[in-house]
Amino acid sequence: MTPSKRIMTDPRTLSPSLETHVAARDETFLDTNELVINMGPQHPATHGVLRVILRLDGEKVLGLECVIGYLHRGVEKIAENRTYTMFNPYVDRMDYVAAVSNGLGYCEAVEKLLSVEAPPRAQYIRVILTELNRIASHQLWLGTHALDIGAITPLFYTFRDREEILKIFEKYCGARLTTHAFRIGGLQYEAYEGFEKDVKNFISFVKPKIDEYEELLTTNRIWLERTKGVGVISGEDCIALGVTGPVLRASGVKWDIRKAQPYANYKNFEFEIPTGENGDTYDRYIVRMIEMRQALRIIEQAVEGIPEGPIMAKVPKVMKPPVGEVYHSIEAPKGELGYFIVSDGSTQPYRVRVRPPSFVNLQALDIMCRGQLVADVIAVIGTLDIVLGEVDR
Amino acid sequence: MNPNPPVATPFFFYLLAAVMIIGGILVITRKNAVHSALALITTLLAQAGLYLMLYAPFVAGVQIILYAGGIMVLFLFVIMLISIERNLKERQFNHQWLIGIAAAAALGGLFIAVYTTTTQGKVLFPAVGRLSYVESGNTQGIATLLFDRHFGTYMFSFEIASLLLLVAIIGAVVMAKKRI
Amino acid sequence: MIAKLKREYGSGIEPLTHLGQNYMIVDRSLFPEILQILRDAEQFDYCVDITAVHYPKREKQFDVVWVLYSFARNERIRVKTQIADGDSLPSSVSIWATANWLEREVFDMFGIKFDGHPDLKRILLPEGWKGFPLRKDYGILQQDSEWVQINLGIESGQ
Amino acid sequence: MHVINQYILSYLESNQTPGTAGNFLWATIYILLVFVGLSIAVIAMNWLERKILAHMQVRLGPMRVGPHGLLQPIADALKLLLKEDIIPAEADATVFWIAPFIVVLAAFTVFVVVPFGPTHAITDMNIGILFMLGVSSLSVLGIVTAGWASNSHYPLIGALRSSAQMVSYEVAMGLAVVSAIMMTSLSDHGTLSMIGIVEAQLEQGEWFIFKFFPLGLIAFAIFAVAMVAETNRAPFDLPEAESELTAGFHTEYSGFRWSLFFLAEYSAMIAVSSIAVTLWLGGWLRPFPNALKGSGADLAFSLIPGITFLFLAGMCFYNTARMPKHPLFRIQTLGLAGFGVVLAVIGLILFIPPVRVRIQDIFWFSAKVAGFMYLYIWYRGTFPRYRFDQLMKVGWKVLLPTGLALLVLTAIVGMRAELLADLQGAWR
Repeated sequence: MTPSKRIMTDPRTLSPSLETHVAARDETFLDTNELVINMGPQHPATHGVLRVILRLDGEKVLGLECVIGYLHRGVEKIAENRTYTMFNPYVDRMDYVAAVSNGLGYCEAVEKLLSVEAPPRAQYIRVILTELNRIASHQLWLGTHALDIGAITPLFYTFRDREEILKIFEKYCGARLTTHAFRIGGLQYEAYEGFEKDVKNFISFVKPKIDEYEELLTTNRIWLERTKGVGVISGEDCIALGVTGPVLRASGVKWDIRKAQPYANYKNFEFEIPTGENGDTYDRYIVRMIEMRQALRIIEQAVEGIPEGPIMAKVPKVMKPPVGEVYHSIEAPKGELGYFIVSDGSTQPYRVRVRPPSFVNLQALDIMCRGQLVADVIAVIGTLDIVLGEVDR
Repeated sequence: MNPNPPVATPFFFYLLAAVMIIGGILVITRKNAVHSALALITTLLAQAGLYLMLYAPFVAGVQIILYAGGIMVLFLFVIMLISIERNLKERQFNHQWLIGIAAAAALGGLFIAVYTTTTQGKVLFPAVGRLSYVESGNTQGIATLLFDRHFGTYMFSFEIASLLLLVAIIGAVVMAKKRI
Repeated sequence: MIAKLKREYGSGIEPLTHLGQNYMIVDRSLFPEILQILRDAEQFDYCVDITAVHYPKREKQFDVVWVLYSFARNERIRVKTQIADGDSLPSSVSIWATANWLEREVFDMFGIKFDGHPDLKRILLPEGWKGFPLRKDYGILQQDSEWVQINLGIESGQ
Repeated sequence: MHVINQYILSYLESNQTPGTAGNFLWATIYILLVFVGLSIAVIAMNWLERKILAHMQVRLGPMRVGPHGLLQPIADALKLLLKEDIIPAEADATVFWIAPFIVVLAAFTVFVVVPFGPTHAITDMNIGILFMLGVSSLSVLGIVTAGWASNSHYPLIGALRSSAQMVSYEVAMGLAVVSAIMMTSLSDHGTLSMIGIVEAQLEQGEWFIFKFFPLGLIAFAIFAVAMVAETNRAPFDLPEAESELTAGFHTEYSGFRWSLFFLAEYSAMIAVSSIAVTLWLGGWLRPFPNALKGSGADLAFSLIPGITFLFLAGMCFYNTARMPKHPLFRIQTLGLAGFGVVLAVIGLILFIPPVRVRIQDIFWFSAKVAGFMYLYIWYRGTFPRYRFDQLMKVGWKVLLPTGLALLVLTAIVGMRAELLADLQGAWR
């Protein structure tokens, strides 16, 4: 990658306040051109309480503004008032469809701050659970995304198969969604009896199911027409806008933190980073489908090689990390999930900043939708794979 | 052959005519354009009923499919796009009462004159004459008039009319499109 | 790289490393040139995050932190500056488009103004909310009860 | 007594539709029968759609109200009737009130000319197919006014989409219909009458779908696509696209008014399917009316309706036997068995000779329509939704030119003998 010299999307034109546009509307009698329409916060396709103010020319989108914060719970403020251990369950409530990834990021960040490392056995189980969670997150994305575009059937298929993953989670830690699976320094629970068998069964179960999803969609003419060339974003624009995850990869940038700056023990596993070429909705779909398969590949390797040993590193009962700060990020299903933790030497973090992938990715909605039709806005919101719990925190 | 009691009774005529007139008045008096359009649709449907009374079902069908179902939908389409609030504030009448009344009176006088000269001593609905036209031959009859290897009298004019419509369509496209 | 910058700007830059992560404390006066240089000359083309930390006891109350990443070098760096309450910073939106929402969030949570930001307003909290929640003097149970009462028609949102 | 006899019974021997025979009593009976039958069909369709779609999507669908959720549509209808009837404050109340009635009226009126059998139509109009197209095109008025009267953005956009979509696809639909009508003129004379069209197929010895292969098939395909668009169903369900416009033109409607839209949508689906069946699939004709002639074949085919019902009854009994023996399931088991008994009784009635002869036309017609209904459900389970510009592209750039070319080709192929004669004449 060379630093791009050309001017990318002019940042100043991003998300301008729409009120000015409304005021400047031409007040002639036959003014049929501009329509300002409010989508959400209660709307079936905004995946939660996202409000999008659209400025339309007929059905063509001239610009849009996202209004977020309806689900703001002040997670970062809560962190400052809890101990490191007590805050751990809260991170599950941000990206609640990928709670395991959130937990992994937080635990690793605190471990870094404490300068401890989880033992290998814990690392392997962490990777298995995280990758399972990636598949679950992508499945949920696929189902809802296809539903937004009008195909209702994939939703039920993906939810049926996601159920198997949630069952494994439930058996492992007793919770299905907000798992709180990891502890700082390792794991609290040893893998249950038959965990490996369950995971292996799941792999052989879900492989043909992914083919099944693809059969329904990949070559479906209407699906192709609805997704090809829709919501195109270039790699340069992605980088300028900080967009990460499958969206960035679909735009042709081969970058995955699991490879670039390996955490956990991802460097021990073989897998490929899928990339797209056109950066459109279809490529993002393909990239995520391949990612599911690659995740299976990682799980396969991990489940074969789980070493014996302890699952918890030596961490003090009362955690008082030395004064300092750390930024640690992982590749969550949606993109780069970062934790910036400042410690003042006490039991509570002085400041926890979460760098949420959904929040940053959502910012690209504006330029991805310009010039597209209303129906494409739905497709683009779907393809960005945002979770409002994480956007608003 | 046709044991049906005739539908072309004065009762139905007056009913449909009344509907048409009321509809017509509503079209020009309603301030809300959508209401006007709906009234116009009622008028057109009543007119289709009159065609049926004349044993011209094909014309009635075409009236419904083209005017009520096609053109009026486009009217509504355009009206709906126009902001209603502003529309209501507009003055609908351009205060040409005198000319309007004069024209209406002249037209009414003409009707009365025609009526009195042509139906002297006769009833309005004669039992014989055109009304005995058999319904079941109407559509085929029109087809024969328009196109037949031997009697296709109006073939050329029909095609000319469709050509005119084509010209109108192209004209509309040229005017509407900023860049061709 | 840091050495070069250090040579150029002298005392304005203080490079540090903690737990293997590089960061530098940059003087307020060097903004925004330093960010522009980092992006153009040093290829830090991806602005990961912008955030702030509040130290109420310090004279310069706020640390504003840019987390940057370079695809070419596969390297992260944090740029930090200290400003006092009420001070503003030049916006980095023209350098990284992604700074738009990130700066808005910093403004929303800490009340730090960014000059030249195209649309600086609250992002997560509603317009018209009083107070900046992530400042240390803002209690965890605190809320803008006036706003809540007017807009939601309830006594308290808790 | 004699008068009544003559009035009521003479019709049964007259072999005419009541409209043609001018028999008001029988016309009223037929109208009531069609109305009731249609309502039942809509209810059944509602249940079937939910069940079939559910099974396509690896779920069970309604299971609670009645055995296998058989009473679910009735429960739904009751719920809808009891719901609060909301008229939005800013809505245009009059138009808001009228709109659902326009839609329902248009959807039900078309059944006046639908021929369920050679005499099983309310009336046989000379302009039958034109009447059907014309009246069904009126339903768009209801949708447009509903969207406008709601005074809300989503319904308005839904209504705009709907009107543009329906007007566009009517053109392609009309062209396909004309090509079928041209095929009727190959009998002694062409006709627009629905009964006449089916009789022409009987006379020419083949369904129009196979006529001038592949021209008939293409015309049918055009119609089959256009009719899905006309009825606003998936994948052309943009006017009510849930993920974009919440519910499109009927977003603001609730309770009874909403159920009228629902009723109209399903009866419109049945209506356009009836057109397709009449025009291309031989209407009420049983399979192979010409190839397998004779009383034996007649008898065999006339037994099929009864056998079908007995088969369905058998399925019910089989599942009754499979029901869990838990006391909680007793009512369900009884209900399913009762349903099976009803089906079996209907099946047995269908074996009685006079009934058999009169009903089998209706059976074949309904079976063909049911095939289309299944297609509608299948589409909904399989396809994503088209985008609006793509929908318009399909309508204007694919279906319309194909339809026009098809029309010309059908004319040439149909008149090839005369054309050749003319050419030979010109040559000499």
